[in-house]
Amino acid sequence: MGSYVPSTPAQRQEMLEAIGLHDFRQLYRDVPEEMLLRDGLDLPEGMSELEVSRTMTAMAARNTAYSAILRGAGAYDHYIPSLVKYVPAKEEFLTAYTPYQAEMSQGILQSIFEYQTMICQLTGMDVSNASVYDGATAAAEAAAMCRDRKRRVTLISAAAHPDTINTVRTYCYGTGDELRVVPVKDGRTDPEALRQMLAGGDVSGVYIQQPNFFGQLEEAEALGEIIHQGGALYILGVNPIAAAILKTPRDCGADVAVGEGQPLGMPLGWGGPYLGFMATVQKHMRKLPGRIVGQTVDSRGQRCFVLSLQAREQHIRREKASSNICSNEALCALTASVYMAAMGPEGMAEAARQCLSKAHYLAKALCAIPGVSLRYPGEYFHEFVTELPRVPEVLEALEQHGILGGLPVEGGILWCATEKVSRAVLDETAAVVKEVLSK
Amino acid sequence: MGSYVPSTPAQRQEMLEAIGLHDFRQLYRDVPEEMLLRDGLDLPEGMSELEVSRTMTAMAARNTAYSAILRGAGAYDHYIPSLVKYVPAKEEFLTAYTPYQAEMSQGILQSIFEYQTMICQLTGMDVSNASVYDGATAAAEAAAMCRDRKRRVTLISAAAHPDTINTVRTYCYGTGDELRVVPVKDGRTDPEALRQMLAGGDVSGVYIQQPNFFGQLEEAEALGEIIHQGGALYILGVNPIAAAILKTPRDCGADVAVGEGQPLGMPLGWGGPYLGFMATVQKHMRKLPGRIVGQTVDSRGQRCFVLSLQAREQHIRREKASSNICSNEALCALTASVYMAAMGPEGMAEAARQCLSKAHYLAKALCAIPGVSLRYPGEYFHEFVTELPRVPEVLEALEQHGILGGLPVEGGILWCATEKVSRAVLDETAAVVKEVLSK
Amino acid sequence: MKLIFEKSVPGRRCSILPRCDVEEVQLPQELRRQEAPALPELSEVDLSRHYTELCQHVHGVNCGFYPLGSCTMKYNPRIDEEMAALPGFAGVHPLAPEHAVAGCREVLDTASRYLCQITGMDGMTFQPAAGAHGEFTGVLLIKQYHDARGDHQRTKIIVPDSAHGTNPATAAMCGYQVVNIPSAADGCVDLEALKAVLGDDVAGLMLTNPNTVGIFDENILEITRLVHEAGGLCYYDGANLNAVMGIVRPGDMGFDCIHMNLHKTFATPHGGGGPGAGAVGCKAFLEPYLPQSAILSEGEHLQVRAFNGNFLVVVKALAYLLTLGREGIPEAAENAVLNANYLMRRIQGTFQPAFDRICMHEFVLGLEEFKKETGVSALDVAKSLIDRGIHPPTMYFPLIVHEALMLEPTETESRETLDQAAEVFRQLYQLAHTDPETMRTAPHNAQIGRPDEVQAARNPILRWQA
Amino acid sequence: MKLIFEKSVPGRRCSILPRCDVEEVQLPQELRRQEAPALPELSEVDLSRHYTELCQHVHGVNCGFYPLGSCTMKYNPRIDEEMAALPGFAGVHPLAPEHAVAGCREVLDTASRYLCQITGMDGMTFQPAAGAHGEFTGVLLIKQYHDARGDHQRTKIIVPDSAHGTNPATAAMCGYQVVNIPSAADGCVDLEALKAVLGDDVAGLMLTNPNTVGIFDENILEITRLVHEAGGLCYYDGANLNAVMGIVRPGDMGFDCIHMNLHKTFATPHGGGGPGAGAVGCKAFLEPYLPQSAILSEGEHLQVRAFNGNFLVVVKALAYLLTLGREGIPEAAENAVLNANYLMRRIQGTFQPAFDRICMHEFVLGLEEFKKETGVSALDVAKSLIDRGIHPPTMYFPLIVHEALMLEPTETESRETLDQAAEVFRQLYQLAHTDPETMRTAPHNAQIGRPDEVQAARNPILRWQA
Repeated sequence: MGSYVPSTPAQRQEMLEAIGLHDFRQLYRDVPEEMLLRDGLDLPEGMSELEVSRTMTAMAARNTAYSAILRGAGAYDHYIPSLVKYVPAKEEFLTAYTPYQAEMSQGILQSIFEYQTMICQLTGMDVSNASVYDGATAAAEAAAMCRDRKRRVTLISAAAHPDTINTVRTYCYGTGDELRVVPVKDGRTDPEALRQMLAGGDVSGVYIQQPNFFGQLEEAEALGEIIHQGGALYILGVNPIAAAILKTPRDCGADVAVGEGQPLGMPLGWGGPYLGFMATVQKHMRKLPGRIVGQTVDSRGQRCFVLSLQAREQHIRREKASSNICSNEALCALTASVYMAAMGPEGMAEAARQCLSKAHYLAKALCAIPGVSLRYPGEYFHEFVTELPRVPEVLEALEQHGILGGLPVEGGILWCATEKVSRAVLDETAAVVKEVLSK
Repeated sequence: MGSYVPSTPAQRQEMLEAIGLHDFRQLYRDVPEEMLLRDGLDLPEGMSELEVSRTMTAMAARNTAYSAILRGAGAYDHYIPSLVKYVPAKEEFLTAYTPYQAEMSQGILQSIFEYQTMICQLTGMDVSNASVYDGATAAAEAAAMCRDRKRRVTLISAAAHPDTINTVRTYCYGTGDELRVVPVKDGRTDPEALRQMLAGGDVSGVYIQQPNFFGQLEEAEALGEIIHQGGALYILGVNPIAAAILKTPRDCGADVAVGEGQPLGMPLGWGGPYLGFMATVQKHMRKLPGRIVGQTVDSRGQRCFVLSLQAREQHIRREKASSNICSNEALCALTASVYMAAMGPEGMAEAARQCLSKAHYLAKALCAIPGVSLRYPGEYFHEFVTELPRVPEVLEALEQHGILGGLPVEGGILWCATEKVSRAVLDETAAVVKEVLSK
Repeated sequence: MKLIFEKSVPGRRCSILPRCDVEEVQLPQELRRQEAPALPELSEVDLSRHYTELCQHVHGVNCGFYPLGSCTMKYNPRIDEEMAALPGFAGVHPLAPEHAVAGCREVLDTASRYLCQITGMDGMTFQPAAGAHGEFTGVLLIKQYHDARGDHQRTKIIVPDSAHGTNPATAAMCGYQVVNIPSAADGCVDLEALKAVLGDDVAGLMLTNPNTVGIFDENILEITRLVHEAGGLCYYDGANLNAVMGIVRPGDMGFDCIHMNLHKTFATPHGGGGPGAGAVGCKAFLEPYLPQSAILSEGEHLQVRAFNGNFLVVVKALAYLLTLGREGIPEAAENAVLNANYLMRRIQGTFQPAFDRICMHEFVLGLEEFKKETGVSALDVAKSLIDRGIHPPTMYFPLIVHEALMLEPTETESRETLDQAAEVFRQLYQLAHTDPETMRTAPHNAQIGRPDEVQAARNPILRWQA
Repeated sequence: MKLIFEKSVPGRRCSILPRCDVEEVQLPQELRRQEAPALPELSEVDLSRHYTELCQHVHGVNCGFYPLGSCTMKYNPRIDEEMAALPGFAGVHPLAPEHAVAGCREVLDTASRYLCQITGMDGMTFQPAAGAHGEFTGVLLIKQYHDARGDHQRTKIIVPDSAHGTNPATAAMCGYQVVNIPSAADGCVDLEALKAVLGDDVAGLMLTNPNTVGIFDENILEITRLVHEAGGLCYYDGANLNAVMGIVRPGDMGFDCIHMNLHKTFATPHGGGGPGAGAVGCKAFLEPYLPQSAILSEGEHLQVRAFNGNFLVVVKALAYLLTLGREGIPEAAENAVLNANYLMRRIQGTFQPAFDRICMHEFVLGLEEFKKETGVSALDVAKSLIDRGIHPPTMYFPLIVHEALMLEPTETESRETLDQAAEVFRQLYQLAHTDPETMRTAPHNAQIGRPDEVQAARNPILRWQA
């Protein structure tokens, strides 16, 4: 029964007559009669707003609500400042299309220009695009960007997120290019193996994730040197919170910096919408896929902003385009901007330091329990893998306390602690684990 | 640690120096030294936004969340359309002050003018003010409006809401006027008693509530005749949802129509903010207290809106004003406008009919249970009182089902059903009551 | 802009409610209204666009500078809104049983503790819905107190002539005769004038300190002492509390009760004219008289509105109080005062402050000389500010200053905003000397020009009609 | 407008996080960045005002008419936003265990059922994040299908020359050679041209129907039959689904797979350029190839992004689907088509439709003659609409019409809005004949005049620098 058609039935009839018709079916006279859906859709009747609200609220209630989340693995439960939720919900931002008409869209264009700048400042790179779909597709787009006629092979670390690896693999499948996976040693990308895999001279780009899927911090600068020595380009996938305190992709020698922007103010949302960010150095500017906003002047000489470098895009290049992306995640980019501006340089760094500190606090508390130990020896940011027995029982017991424990990984658990988790919850977690393991 | 002061400590120091001072304490040199709070406030340190969120979310979680509410008695759980929540949350509306500067406030002024019109259309009256605090104060302000030099006594039906009676009593206490309570017979205002109480010729105004506190529908038109025969003015307090289908206050002969506007889109909110609406006939226009918005033209001849008839108000009349009200509930009035416009005439009437129908369905289902019966014989809208034993056990059992049962009143229960409650919940309620009473 | 009624189309609607799932019941014919109310008929898209259009013609403090004197237009934090919208607060029925509202009680108890500490009072009620409503409640406390003692000859309330209009109106609503006493030139209480009217017919004094011209009355202890000696009580109008919170407490100044505007001092938004919340505090001996809801409590009590007041506004204020805490509260006051002094000093040299001294949280410009010189009035300056995106100051108040403009920047304005505003004032000062006509006809860039208020009052059109 | 960086003040900040409640750990020196990122430093009031200022310079469909052809700018309902913001959806971790996400599963399953019914498909994935991403996914299905059969010689994808630029770009991303075939004059497929390119090297055809000039291709069954006969598959570009949903189904037209733009057809907002969601449906035989998340599933699968896609966008689309239901869905389509025809007819007589016949949900004006007559281009008309509060139509597309303006009013515009828009077009038509210069320099009332796009591309400034 719900409808968003404003014209009343009487008006619709008048409008039909104004175009010389008598009923709606005449509008579809080009459609072969036999194809028309004679019995209508086999779907329930429409609902009023109250029923929709009741139905979907009941669906939401069927999900488990956790009071604390110690799981990361590509999606992170950070505190979202109130303003960060409010600004992108303004219906002007929310309900506009891509800003094709600059004169009617300066607000969006400026917000994207500001986003691009902030991504550059976070990564140390020169140029950012207006976003891509998520971190995994950012990696895939970056791999495509790096490819040239001679070098067609892409390398990816086995310590990258499984979904990133599989997405890059799928994009490579599309273009018929090869993806090879660089093995891991002690939880980090094996530099020797990498060096060997580059030796053939056929590698265009190498994707390394920092921190990696196991939470370990890669020796990103050293890996970069190896990659460049092998004549390939270096794609570094970074966690944007960690980026506030970690050596920048630029300083690590990255040619392209990409990442999953979800930690910058987006809710977990069962996986989306998220935000893929991409930034590169000046010389690869025109290879960067997707929308880019540029500054210019208007007819009155005022500074203003437009969609720029469109000659790269699919609507101009058609089959010669290296990416088909048009819609991206503009509202998520706005969200990320508001988040970064609300946190500021100090707040971003503080969030990162608290993630780091709480993860180490949790690791220490867990490893004090007999039977629990760290799987990998290296430095880590806010995730780490513990070896421990009885993983299902541990997670079940935590769930009873309203806590979503870490992700089970091959007989261990990949834990994550963010600034949002209080010390009390970390202590509670350790106590629960201890109790289960002492049974 | 929270602070909304934007200027940095360095800037503050420069600003102090710019006014010729060195520290903040010098700003307070007029304050006698011995009065200054030497040890500061005995309060906790300030909190960050995350802590405030955590602390207050925990407080909110300490309240019981019911999945259905069958309690009314002055506050009603109606469905609030999504748009009705969104519009008043826009920060332009939310964070403006009273629209003193018409040139910068046309949006608010027009919204109030529209609200005034809708209240007139709902009540059938000629003039509405921009709102007062709530239904109880609306009754008290109306009583003050009706008073003149000779007639100083106000009558109020004993079937009015206890808080309304007590608020009107308090306002009468203020001015030193008398309030007398008209007794109830069979759950409705006793017309004979009313007639007798008017006989002295000292009554200025009579307040009747429709539907009354017990949910019963008063013979509002007949009572109006008695009141006017007694030379008094007739104040009719109406439920604004019921008003969509009930004979209008104007048609019942009311001189002033007032009511609690909460059902028009405001959340229960543990009692506020709510909305008092007040409307009257043309001849009492200049007695109406509070803000009123009027239409006029600007210097360019365009239609525009201003705060009008300000000569009535306290800032002009000072001690000669009959009310001191200035801030009212403008944002709640906007909420009510959006609600009425979203529902429209048909939606308002439909909501009222569903309240009526569901209350009757519930009453029938309850009265089919041995030991349960209606206390009063008259017609009712969406509330009714049942006699039944074991009231505390019944309410406790309903609470176990997530249902807030009706309000206990002298050995019975005052129930309320709105359009928001599904038939399934009504059936469940009857089943629970039956089970408790059959034990 | 079209009115919503002018956009209405018969039969147009939103789909909010489902069909009724129980048997339909009709009202008896004699109780039914003849026709449905003539509310507007619109679709959701019409509504969305209508209210977007309206809100584009509103200036809120979260959108720009709003130095409206005596209104304390400080920034309204977003987290406060988020907390008040929590279903755990917004969905609670006011008559839910006590065990189901432990969280709501905690909100009131905590807010009460903070506000008692800030004001130096012992008890607090949140029932009043606005500042004036709080005044009413406060003066009723005084009345109850005297009545309870059988002290019935006290029929007068003393109010300085610099007071807000609500003070005398409130006293009148409480059945008191208002005794206006003249202020000294600086708006402070004239002690001799006070002494002259004190006696056993005085129920109390209503006072705000700092006063309405933004000056702290140095004699405050003497004033309250004199009133108490005469058997009266002292009521503190909290309108200007933002200047002194965490610095000096009304309770320590000798006041017996106080109202606060949570929507000013404690950052809850004013919604274009409410809802506010007028918390009222008092010393222990007045606590028994604090208002209560009849349906929620036993015994006889005063009551100024239904239930417990504008609870969700208190939630917002509490979020603000928790955020500021022990250091943040005086920090806000100090910076409110600093900002007022800084802006006053920056403007000085063009427009003249009415009082050339350190002010509190607000200051008054007196434009009498300026007007004589240029023919441009305080009103004209105010309207010219609108064209420049600044909400005008309070005009023509207090009455004791001629051609007054009263500015209260609050602590949430940055130095940059104050500098820009000062620059605007400077430009207007010059413009008044070069092109006064432009100012006399301002605003020019606003949605409307000056409205004809006389016509509005003489020929009132208070509702739309088809 | 100032950039946010130009409002930054060193040391200014919001108070978001508490002090750390555990022992602080430092990164080893060699891993640390040298200095904090140079993000802007602002207070909350600065931020609030900055973004308010920005949003005042954006036109969303919920704010006004937005007839941007092929973008289906229909009203975005509020309830959809409310549902997506429910903590029960927004707070769910993508890797929460299966028993904890029953509600999320129900959302996807229900949305899938609705969309399969609407499209005539058997299976559905929500992993693609946008329309072009859906195209990519759909063509990958075709590729997987042929590869699984060992049918490796199919290296070509046929795309009509009237297609959106994403179609050929997508085919290229999937490693296909693009075969462009010319359209007939009405944008429909030229059957002879199609036959000429069909063969055993053809992997498939990408088509939208109704086509990009808003005409339903009567030969659609013949077209898909021919492709299938040649061993190819047919891909339906769902960009124009709004015209026919509930009326005729792509599955019944003979298509094997389809992408939909939930942010167009199913009313989820586009956010100034995303997030969208590009649901992809397919017939049963293609279901095994639908993408899956590696971390969430066993076995080898295609995967086009992490996890399950833009889930919260699907929540919004489902709220919309539940609202419309079996009658509402075709009602929306019919009224979209009615509105396009009505507006076209109202404009006719001034600007000329490129095709004088009943259109589907959108229509194209061809301004070639008009431009010769007046010197005013399609661009000039578009820019003049901005001054009148209407978002311009799509310009210069499809390429087969010269000086094209493509209008798609959608079903959520009222007759009144269409009448007003037609009147604006009439006025502009006249203005072009009386005062073309005004139009050639439009917009005049917008925040900015025409931007210099050449300079932007030639001398790119893509970020702010201090």
